Amino acid sequence: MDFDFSDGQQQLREAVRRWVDRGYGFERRRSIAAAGGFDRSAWNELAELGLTALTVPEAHGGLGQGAVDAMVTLEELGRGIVLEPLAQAFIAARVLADCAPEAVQADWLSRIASGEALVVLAHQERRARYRLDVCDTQATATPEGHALKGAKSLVPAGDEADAFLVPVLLDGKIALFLVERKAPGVGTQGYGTADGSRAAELRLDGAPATLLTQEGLAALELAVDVGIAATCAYAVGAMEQTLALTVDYMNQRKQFGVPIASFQALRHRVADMKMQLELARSMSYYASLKLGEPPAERRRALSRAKVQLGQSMRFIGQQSVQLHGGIGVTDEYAGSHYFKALTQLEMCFGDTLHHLGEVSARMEETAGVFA
Amino acid sequence: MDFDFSDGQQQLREAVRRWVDRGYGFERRRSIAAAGGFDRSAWNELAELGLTALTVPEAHGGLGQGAVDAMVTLEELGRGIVLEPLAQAFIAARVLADCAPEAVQADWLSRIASGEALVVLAHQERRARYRLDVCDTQATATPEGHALKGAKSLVPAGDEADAFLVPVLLDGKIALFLVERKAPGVGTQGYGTADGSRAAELRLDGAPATLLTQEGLAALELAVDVGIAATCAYAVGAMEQTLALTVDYMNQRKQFGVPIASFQALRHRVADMKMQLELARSMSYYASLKLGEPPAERRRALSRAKVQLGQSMRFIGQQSVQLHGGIGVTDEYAGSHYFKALTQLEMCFGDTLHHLGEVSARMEETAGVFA
Amino acid sequence: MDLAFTPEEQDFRAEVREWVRSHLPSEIAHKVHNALRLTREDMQGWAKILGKKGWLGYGWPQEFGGPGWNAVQKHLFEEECALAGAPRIVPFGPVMVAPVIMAFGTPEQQERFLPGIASGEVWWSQGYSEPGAGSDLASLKTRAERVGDKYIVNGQKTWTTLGQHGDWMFNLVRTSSEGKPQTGISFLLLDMKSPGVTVRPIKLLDGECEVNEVFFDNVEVPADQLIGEENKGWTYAKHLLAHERTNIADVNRAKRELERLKRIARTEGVWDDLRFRDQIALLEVDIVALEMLVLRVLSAEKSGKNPLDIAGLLKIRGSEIQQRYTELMMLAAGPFSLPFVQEAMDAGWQGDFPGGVVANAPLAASYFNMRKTTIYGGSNEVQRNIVAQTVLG
Amino acid sequence: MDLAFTPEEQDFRAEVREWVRSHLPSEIAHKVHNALRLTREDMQGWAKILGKKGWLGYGWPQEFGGPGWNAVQKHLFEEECALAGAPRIVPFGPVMVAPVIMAFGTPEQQERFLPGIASGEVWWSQGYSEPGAGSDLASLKTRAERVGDKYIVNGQKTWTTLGQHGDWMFNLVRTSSEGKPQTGISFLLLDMKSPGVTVRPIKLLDGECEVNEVFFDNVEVPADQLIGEENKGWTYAKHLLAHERTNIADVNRAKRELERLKRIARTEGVWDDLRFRDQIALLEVDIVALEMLVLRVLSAEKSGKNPLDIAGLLKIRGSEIQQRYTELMMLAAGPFSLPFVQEAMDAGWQGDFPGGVVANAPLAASYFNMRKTTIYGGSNEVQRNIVAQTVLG
Repeated sequence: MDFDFSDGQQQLREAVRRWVDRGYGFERRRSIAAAGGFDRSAWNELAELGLTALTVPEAHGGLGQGAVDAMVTLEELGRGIVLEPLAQAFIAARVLADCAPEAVQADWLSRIASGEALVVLAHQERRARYRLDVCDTQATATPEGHALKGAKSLVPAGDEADAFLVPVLLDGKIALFLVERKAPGVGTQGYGTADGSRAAELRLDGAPATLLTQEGLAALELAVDVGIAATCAYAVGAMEQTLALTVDYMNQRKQFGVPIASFQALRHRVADMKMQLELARSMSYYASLKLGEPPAERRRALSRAKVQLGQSMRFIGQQSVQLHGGIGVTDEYAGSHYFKALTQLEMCFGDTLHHLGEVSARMEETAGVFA
Repeated sequence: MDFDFSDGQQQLREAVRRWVDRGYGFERRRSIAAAGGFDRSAWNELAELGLTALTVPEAHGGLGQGAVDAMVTLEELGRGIVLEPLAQAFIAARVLADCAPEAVQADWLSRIASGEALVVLAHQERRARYRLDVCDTQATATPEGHALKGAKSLVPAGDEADAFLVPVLLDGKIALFLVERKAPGVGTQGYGTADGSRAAELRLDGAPATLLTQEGLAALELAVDVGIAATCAYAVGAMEQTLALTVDYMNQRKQFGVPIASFQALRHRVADMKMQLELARSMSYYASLKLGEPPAERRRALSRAKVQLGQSMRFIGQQSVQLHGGIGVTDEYAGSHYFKALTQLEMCFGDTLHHLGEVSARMEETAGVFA
Repeated sequence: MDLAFTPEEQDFRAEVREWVRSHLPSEIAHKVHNALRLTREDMQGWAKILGKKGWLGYGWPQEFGGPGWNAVQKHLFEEECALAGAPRIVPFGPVMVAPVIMAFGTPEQQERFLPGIASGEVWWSQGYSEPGAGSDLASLKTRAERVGDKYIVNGQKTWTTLGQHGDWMFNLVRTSSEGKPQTGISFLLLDMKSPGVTVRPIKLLDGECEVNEVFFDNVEVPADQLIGEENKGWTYAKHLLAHERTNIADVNRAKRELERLKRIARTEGVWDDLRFRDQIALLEVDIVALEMLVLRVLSAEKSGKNPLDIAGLLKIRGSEIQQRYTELMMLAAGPFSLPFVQEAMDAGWQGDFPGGVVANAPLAASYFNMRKTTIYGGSNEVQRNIVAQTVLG
Repeated sequence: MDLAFTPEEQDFRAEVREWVRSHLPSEIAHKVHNALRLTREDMQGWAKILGKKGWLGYGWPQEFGGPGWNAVQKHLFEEECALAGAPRIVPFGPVMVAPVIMAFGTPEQQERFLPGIASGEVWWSQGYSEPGAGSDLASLKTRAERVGDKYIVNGQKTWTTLGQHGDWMFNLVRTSSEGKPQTGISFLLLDMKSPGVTVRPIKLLDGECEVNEVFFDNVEVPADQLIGEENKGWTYAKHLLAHERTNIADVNRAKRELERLKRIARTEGVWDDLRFRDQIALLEVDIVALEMLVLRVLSAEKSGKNPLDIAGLLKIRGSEIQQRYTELMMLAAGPFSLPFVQEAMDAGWQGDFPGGVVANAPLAASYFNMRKTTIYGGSNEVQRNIVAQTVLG
């Protein structure tokens, strides 16, 4: 039992933090958001830092690091609410390495590692909301392999991605496919989202696709769990910075002749924010550390984590705005963007109520990390 | 639309309050609780004040007053957390007057009015929890009428009561019966409850019973709704006194050289208590004013009220103890008894989660008192 | 004690309902019912329709051309407007400055300003908050110096709601720095077209510009635009606050929006999800309880009996409920609330909204926007201070 | 970073588990698992068993006869005791006063007092709070006057937990009224059988007498029972507080009680009620999060790296969770938690408990009792002050 970061992880954290502080300031973020929410050059900078390669196996040109390194990285990106979806690289690396045929791994993993290929999960369907086992997109066999028909929503950076991991019904069961964006029959419609990042609608009309695994639901669950852990880590960084901004403001802002940090009712609110931050951080660790467990235990753990993070994000985001007063609701002030990011993160990969349902359904006689 | 009390209601309130202040002080309450939780002489004093007669129709020797008068009375009894269950007289009066054959009314209502007969609702069964449509007690026809077999729990002042209103299965459907305590086949086991009042287990083993109505479920629902409104009113009085005790204490108690009432975090807690009190009072009015509506609207309204009151009681009770600190958890101090009373009241006639379920199940397109 | 409105009140309601439904342009009602963007023309158009009927100043006494309604009638009018989908009346003219002009203005001022307010022709803004004076309003610094028959105003106001549309503005300005901060404040009416006035819209987190900074650079204000006496402005402002009424709880709008939430929940498939539905049920209870609270205050106002100490609760609870229904609407749509397509918040947009339901377009923005409600008009923290004061002394 | 305990730690746990399970009397475990009343004999009996093994002072260094365990080992010991159903170790002797005697006592004091604490023979009580000094402990008024080689103690302590069983008592007493309130306080050990000591149990809202008032009327205390220097007692008391550890969160007990809650929920038929079950699920998440918080603190203590500023959170969260599980147990049984039959809270009672399930007997009383947890040991309001101070400065 050990929660210390290794020296390598500390160095990784510092490197990422340095890039965020110097290379991805608030003004750059603002201009990327204004230009659509995804910047290929920023993506390339992440790749140059080795981050797209971080969790790709060494055999495929990656650094072969684990979930804690990914977590450290995402905490720092979250601290700067970086718009480019590095979490998707971690999802793709894990899913391809765990579930895809060797040939597909050889074909894609090194390009993911180098940053050349942005491969993203495209699983959201209208009818499914947060359920993973509801899928209307269909695959049919073709002489060359398979062709897909259907639509996916809210695909991260969907019109900038190079390929999609797509769960699809094949013979009545969910399978996982890889589809290239430039393939025939693939259409995207991009747009900005509430937090300033980019997403797209994906339409598949006979698009040729590579079958990754017929155990698509299990692969999708793994992908989403990696995504949940990533969301948790990124959220911890965002919450930490949100609290730091709030504390700074409260110590500067004077009303009635004194800093508002001197009012006990507000101080207690800050204590509650700190509580929520540390509970969230604890459960973010838990989420990343449980990613290697067998599916049943992994899924229960990740849902528990998302319940805690969802509550923490909402509380910290809302209270931060409230404690700032008017300035907290302006576009000009960084804090409001953290609030929006936290709001959106709560709805990523299932919101608090959804995961509470998952926890409830999976509840057993015992509880606790070790029980 | 008018929330003013009539002069008569104001006088009623003052008369009851005077009796509570002078006749039912904390020491008397304590000794009644210690002696078992029900005092016949206190009951007689309520009768002398005309309170047992309050809602009995004039034709049967009562005062023929309505739900608002009952509410005013119970608010004042709640202020003194009076142990004797006057609410049961209001339940019995309404149920008998609305549902019982004329002969039974003539037989019982005047005795209820005079205080001679204490008639209480005995509906709680083990398997039912808060559901009203679950009943295992059975009625069978006998030459003389009916005989009952089964058991009821938590009957208010059950071993002191003169008769019980008992929902029972008759030919597979719930009917409502009246059973006299001294009838053969009736057994009671009395005990004190958490708030110091009295209850009993009731065993029916071939007990002879008078059929009040074959529409027993509707009658039971009416009884419970009258009980909910009574609980709400009583709780408002108890919460008002709880807040008053808290405010007094906070203005007296000094720590760090100043009254604890000067600490902003505690002041805001008091503001939240006031909020909960006034929301509760508003919904208590709503509950009593909706008692005359048709069943569907009445039931939805009473469940809404109980949800609000449940939340308010828990918040005010818990915060009162917390704001008092150590003294708040002592038996010696009146405040802890208010807390216990509020705790028990939340579980009377269905707790907050139960009634939230009822509200949810009855929810329609519109909302609001007038919608 | 009676929940039902009197027959006269019910007749009154029916009359108002009939008139509102037949005069409110359906395009405007459509926008309000779907939280689409309202233009200045929408807001002022409805104001002028009300003005023509004599109902824009619906809280005014008859001597000033108002309908002379009592508290219950005003509530019924507000409720019928809200349920019909009328835009909220922009309060700065008819609700906020007009009562001050009536109470403390000269007959000349009343004659000069009230008709334009009553008709909806003149758009008023409020100049209270400053960058350093929010909850602590008395610390305001905008100065007005008397020079001959004019005041020369210098300084800055902020959070001026819809100030970009304003014709006139009422301001609290500092005319003296002696004594307590409150004592040196005056109440000044100011033509926003005066030289030296600059309005800078502030973009808010929802992407809209609902508030403004207003800068004063040697703005000349004729002295006859001072209300009452110099240095007594704080008193007049308090009078104004005392006249902000039960409508601050906005329960009528909450009822309308609860119905919208239920429609959204059905469309998004969570109406039958017990877990989500419970959230709606809890909100429904909250709204009924708020309505009962409002009705109690109205009843007390109407009868003049049983004065209540609960008006301070209305703003706290009302604002929390506003935030909650926008939050639940957003959560109901979940991921499908996240696309940010500003054009889709305009009526008549014909594009394909991601996920397919254009009604979801404004949900996240509305949630973001509503964070203001617990901050402005006296933050809920300040409101709790006030409530605690009444309870604890 | 690793969630799993090391193989050595797992071996340690297994050894402790084996020993605890074979030495803990089953009647005592039964009482603990069912929240039945524990007698003085139960508590002291278990203490003596631990004492014989050398584990009552489980946090003590080896030089004083303790096992010299590190933070993780102590946690594992606490967890195994809690899950097995052992009574909580009454902390006043081994956990609270012993470290002070070790750090600041003379060798003679150490020799005189530590063995009786380590063996469980001598029951210690804590004399801190006074009627006028709760959260504001420094304002305490109990006086100790030095007369020759004795102190004469006069005054009153209160909230003395289990003081009715106490043999000895450690006290904060005022020996000087000069300077800041903190500076005139001394740390005094006192034989509770001394003439002039009166213990009056305080009945609490659950009907039990868990705390006491202790009165001192000219109690003579030999001067060699003063710890350290006169007027330096506040420093020693702070040292003591700094050594209250992660166990304050009581997460191990929470895990055991969550299992009990689930058993109760099954018996009462609400385990399959989605609405109630969600409440348990939320609590389960809370407990896992608390456990992770505790483990982080333990890890930091063990490695000495990455000092954390989160220990202050443990008491707040732990106490809230204690209150919540007792609340949910009571609500699970609902009306059947309400009969108050004190005898039914004793093991072996053979009566008919109303509603039929005797396991419900202690539920309301436990809920009432647990209200203390957010008040004592520094109220959660005081704890929030402290957390805010670390965050805001």
